[in-house]
Amino acid sequence: MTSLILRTMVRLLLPLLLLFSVFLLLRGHNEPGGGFVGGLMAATGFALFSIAFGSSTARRILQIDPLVLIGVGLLLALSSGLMTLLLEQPFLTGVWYKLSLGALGKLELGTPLFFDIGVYLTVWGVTLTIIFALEEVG
Amino acid sequence: MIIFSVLAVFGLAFLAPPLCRLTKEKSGWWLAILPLALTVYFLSLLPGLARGQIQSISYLWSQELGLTFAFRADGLSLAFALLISGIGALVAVYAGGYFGTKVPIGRFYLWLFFFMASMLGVVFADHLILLFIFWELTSLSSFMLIGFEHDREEARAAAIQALLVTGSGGLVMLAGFVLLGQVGQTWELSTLFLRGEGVRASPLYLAIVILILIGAFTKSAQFPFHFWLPNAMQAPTPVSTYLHAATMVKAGVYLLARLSPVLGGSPIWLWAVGGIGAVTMVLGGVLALSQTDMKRLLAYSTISALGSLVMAIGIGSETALKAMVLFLLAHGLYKGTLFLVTGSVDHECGTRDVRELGGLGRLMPYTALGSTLAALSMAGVPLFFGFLAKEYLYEASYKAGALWLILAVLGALLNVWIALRVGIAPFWLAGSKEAELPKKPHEAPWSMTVGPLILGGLSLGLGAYPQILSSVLVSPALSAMAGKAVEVKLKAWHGINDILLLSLLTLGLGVVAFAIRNDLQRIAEQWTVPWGLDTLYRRSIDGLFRLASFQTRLLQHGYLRYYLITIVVAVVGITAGGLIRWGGGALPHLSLDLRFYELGIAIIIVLAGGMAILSRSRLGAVAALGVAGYGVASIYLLFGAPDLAMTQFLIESLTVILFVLAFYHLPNFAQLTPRRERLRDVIIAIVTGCLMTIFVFVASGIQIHPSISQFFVENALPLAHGRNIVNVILVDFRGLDTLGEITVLAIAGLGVFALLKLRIDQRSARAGKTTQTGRKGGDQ
Amino acid sequence: MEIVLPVVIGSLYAMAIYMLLRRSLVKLLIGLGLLSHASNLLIFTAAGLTRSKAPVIPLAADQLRPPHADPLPQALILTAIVISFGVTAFALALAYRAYRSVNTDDLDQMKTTDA
Amino acid sequence: MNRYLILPILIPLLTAVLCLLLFRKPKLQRWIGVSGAGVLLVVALWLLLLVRNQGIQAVQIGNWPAPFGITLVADLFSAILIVLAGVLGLAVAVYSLESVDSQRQSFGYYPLMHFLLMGVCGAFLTGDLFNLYVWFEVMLMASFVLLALGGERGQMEGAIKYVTLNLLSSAIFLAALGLLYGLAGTLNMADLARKFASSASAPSNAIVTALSMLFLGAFGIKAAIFPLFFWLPASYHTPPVAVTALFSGLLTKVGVYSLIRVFTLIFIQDLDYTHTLLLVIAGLTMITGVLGAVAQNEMRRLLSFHIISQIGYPLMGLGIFTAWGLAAAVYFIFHVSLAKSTLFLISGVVGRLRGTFDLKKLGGLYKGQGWLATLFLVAALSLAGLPPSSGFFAKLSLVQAGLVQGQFAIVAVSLGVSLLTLFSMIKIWNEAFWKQTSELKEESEGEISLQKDWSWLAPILFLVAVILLISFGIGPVFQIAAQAGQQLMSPQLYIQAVLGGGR
Repeated sequence: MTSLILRTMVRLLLPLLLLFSVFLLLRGHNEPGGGFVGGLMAATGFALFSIAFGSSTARRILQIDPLVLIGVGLLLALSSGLMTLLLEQPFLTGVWYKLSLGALGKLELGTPLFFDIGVYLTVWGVTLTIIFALEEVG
Repeated sequence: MIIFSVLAVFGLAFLAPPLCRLTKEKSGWWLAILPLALTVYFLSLLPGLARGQIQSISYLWSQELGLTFAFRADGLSLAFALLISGIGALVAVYAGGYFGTKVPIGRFYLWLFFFMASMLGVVFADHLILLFIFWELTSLSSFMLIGFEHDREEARAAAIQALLVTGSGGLVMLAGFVLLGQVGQTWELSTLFLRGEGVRASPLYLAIVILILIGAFTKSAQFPFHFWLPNAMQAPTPVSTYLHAATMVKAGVYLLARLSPVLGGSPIWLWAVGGIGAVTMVLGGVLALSQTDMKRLLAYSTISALGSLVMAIGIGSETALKAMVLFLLAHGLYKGTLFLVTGSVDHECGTRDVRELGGLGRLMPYTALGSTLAALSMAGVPLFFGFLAKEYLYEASYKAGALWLILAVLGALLNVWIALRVGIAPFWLAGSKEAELPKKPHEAPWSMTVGPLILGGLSLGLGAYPQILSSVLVSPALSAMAGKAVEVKLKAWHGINDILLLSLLTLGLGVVAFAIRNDLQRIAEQWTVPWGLDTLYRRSIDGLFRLASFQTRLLQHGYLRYYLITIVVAVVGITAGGLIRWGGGALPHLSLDLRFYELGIAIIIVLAGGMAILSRSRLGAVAALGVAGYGVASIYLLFGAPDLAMTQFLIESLTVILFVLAFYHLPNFAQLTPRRERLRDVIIAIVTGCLMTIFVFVASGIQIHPSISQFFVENALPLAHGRNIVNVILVDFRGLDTLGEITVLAIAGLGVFALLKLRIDQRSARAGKTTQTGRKGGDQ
Repeated sequence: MEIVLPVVIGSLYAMAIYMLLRRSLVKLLIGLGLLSHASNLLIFTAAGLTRSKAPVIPLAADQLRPPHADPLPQALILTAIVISFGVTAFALALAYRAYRSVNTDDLDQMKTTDA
Repeated sequence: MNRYLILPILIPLLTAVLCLLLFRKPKLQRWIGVSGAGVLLVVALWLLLLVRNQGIQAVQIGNWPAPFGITLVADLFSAILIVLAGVLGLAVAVYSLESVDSQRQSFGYYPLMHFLLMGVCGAFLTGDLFNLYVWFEVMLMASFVLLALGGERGQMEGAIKYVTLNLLSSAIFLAALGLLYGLAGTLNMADLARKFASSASAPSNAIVTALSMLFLGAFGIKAAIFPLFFWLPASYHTPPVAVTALFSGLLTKVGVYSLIRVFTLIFIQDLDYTHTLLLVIAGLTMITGVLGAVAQNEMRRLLSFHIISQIGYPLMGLGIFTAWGLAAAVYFIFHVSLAKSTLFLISGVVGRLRGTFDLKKLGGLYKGQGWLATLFLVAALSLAGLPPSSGFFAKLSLVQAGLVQGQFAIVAVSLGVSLLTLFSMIKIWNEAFWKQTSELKEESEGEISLQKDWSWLAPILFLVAVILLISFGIGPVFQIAAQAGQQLMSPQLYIQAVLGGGR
């Protein structure tokens, strides 16, 4: 399992996959992609890494306990809905702000985006939790 | 006030345990105060009753269910209430002496007064459902009291039997009550009385009568439900006295009397009620012939007496009802006495076997006096209350027909015999083996003689001066049953006539029968059939257990695949049933537009699935499953669902990784099922598959309504600021789904983590407080 | 394809049911996997197939012109896929743990908890 | 106010998320868990009052108009069941403090419990069929983990059956949803009801009826009806008693809720077929369940089989299909969940006192544990339907409803089954409380006291108090149930609350 080639490849692949996962997450609202796919992609990166280097190394690189990642993700998704409840709107009503970025055009930021980030983190955390746990029983 | 009398006794019941701790051995006397006061109160209502004042009160309980707290105290109710509170007070005193302080007497009084309150509720309730509530509570308290000595298995079994018999009767009766309420448009008894005509004309009348009779008959131990009563003699004697002689078993009688203005007066009523009553009356006496235990003898005579009461209600003439009221009171007095006496004898001598007892008159003079008075009343000796009641019963039967009269005489004759055997012989005949009694007998304590003396005295006093009862109690009670005002005059002595001669003849024959008691007993023992109703009851309980465990082994056998087969077959069955009703209808138009690469993917999916089934290795099967998943993803891609395809590809890959990680530890496949089973499974699978195929054809071909999707397409960009409509649906239009979905994922993650990491340390769990977990499964 | 896919779905269901009825725990898991493929494909097909572009509004346009695929069932299936992923992962862990405590893969040996 | 309809879903979620974030601090989780359950109960009562005073409430999540977004709807039936979830949640949360071991508690017991409550409340509230599927999965997943948490052999064996059969149910549900969407193009329940009612023609009715059978199968498995109940007796007695009590009170009830919801609102095209079938199933469920119970000698297994048998009663109300029958069903569900959970909690105390659940080995509890005996008696007699308990009124109203409609057979069955229920309750009483036993003396822990063991006894007292409340307060309580029944029989009210009147 722990062949040199795999290790080297994974070491290169991990940052790439992470970057790609963020890209998928961010473009998801307008093109195929989104929090799920992004989260899965990020997790796949770490899964490969942990197969190559062992789960303890992967955990060390990750720094944060994947269980907490789940909690944070859920909390983020939840609070994007809660915000609107405070604004006297039904739960999960989308609220949008337009940011002007000068020459770059304008960026639309909305609560659904936060929601999607929450999804991303949860999916990531869950997948990692499962993979680490399965690996560590062996 | 009436409602408070009931509530007060309930209150007393719950206060009894602490009060008993407070008053110790004197608790019987203290606790009797309330029932005594109630007796006085009920007596004070009688003059008003004679003037036609009937107390009643009603509170709304549930509008929707039609429930009211309606209470009413007319003559019939008060006749019963006096028995309940009066005898109740004496039994409370008696029990104090009977139990001493050895047993948890607080609990005894709890259930005794709980019973008293419920019984008062039964007779005062002016609402059928309210009556039913109290009725079932009497069954419950009877259960607790019969099983009071619950360390003995016989006591427990008897308690359960009594509860099951009366409980099942009660359930049947409930159905009858509900129907009666529907036919009569009300459950209020005082209103129902006015609608008797309509009820009797209803097509449901027969059903109502049968259902209600079953309830009344089980409670009042009528044939063929009589068998529980002798077994209930496992109860302590104060309980037998109170519940199973004086009051509870008369609840059925009360109900019949109460409903006779509504339901009575038809041939069915005469033959069902009168007939069963007469049969029970004779049967009870006959069954007593072979008994030697005082309590069982009395129990059978109670069955017989209850039969007489029921027969009188069935006959239903004014004389018959008059006889019923008198007999009710007389029986309560003398039977209560005799039971108490039995308890004293048992208490002092250590046995209740009439063959062993004798010559107790000198040793227990007060007990003997009470017993003698009661026995004479029971035998129907002139000037005693029992005589008066029997006179009227004879008169009523005489008017009803020769058959009734013969049966009545036969029943009375047998009761003379029992009275002599239980009430007279142990005291006044020489005991054969006095020295061998388990205990050296002496007079019972004062608390245990006061009851028999008072009740025995009343048996004589009321028989000699019945006038004091006639206008204040008997007339109102009779009026309540007849549904109109009835005036009654009672006399102790009717002069010499046919009926008196018949009474004397009965007495004489009874004495003769007593003289040859040993021969009678031998004959009766030979008659005893090997299987009685009691045996039938036991067999059906056994049968129930056998059926239950057979069914459970059949259904809950533990084989997962048979569970799955059952479920799949059931669901496919009902669904196919629905499809067959549809019958094909307009089959959708099928488009034959097909491209070769699509067909290729379809074939790959099916082949991969087949590989997954047939593969001998785990990894091969998993790989095949993954290929099928990729195939599905390709279909998504071809038909305009890139998001789906992307997710499916990723998930499929991850799943394969997970499978590999987990399968690393799992064993390889083994062929475990024989060929025939596999064939059966193939058939089930193919049928299910066909059903689903048809369903998909139909659903994709028929569209009852167009999809709502256009809304999403139109509003995704302007309102939800997104171009990827699927993603917009996920995070915005149907964001709640997604929230739920990531929650599922989170739980799954937590679950995998906990499942793989948590290992309950068996020893520490066992030693600690947790012994909860599945022992049987967990230990091996 | 409207003819072929229902048959594919039916076959997937049949194969899934057949696998569920085996005595081996591992085969049961594979059956569950096939079952979820079948269900997802069923939703996709029953909603109506469109061999056309994805429901994504092109950057240049203001709205999506038909024909396009129905986005709603896609969203539903996506949810279902993710849920079944979680479920499958849990079922795997359960199977592993069950195998460890019962020491067999044979479901017929796991019936001590029934009546 | 309507926007707060989401609270019964959010509060458990928030509680669970907080517990997750504090995963390494199980002590803190316990108190968060209990308080979360308390808040849920308060909100549930508020919701019930709101719906009672102002009729059916609906909120469009995300502010998207129905039927396009997801609608949450609270009619009286939903609100009553949410109150039930609140009551049981609080009782079990407190009961778990001591009765669930610290190892389970530090592996996510409390967050899982709240995830379960979230799923249950979501299922009761949602007005969208696919969303119902999602809540089902939330609830199921949480129950899977709770059931298996601990990993003992018995738990594993039970969990495999539970998981497999429930996943089959989910698959059927999902297939039915896909087909339904294909036919009707919508998933909003009110919209479905309206569309099916407006397009009533014989062929489309027939195909919808056939489809409804798939829903019957899917929900029927969850509700544990005959012959789909096998997962329940195989698994319910394996986890800690607190978990079983929660499951017994809520899980099958979600199945029954869904059956009642769809078979009063959507699938009312062919009553002769669907509702007659429901009556037949109701009778068979009652009988097989109670016979299963009679055959048992283990307290928790016996009680588990009763869950099945008691599911038949609300189905009977649904099959009768009158406002009265449904009112009776609503009242029955509330009552039976309370009674059954109480009995399970009591069985936990019994198990702790005697170290076993085997009736053959138990005994002597009446003498030593008078209070426990009293509490048991109230709950057991209520389950058996002895008056004046809640069970009696539940049975009375069902019998009335059945007799008015001339459904004599099912009434007879229901009465017979309630006798057998009484019989098996008496069996527990006889064996565990009355009988004297010489065995297991040294393993028993002696007295249980309210001061020392309040977390064991207080929840039982609380539930018994609620049972007594709905028994003696039958007047106002049944009034609400009757209104709920009327609402269920008037789908147009529901449809209007969801679709009519705009946002």
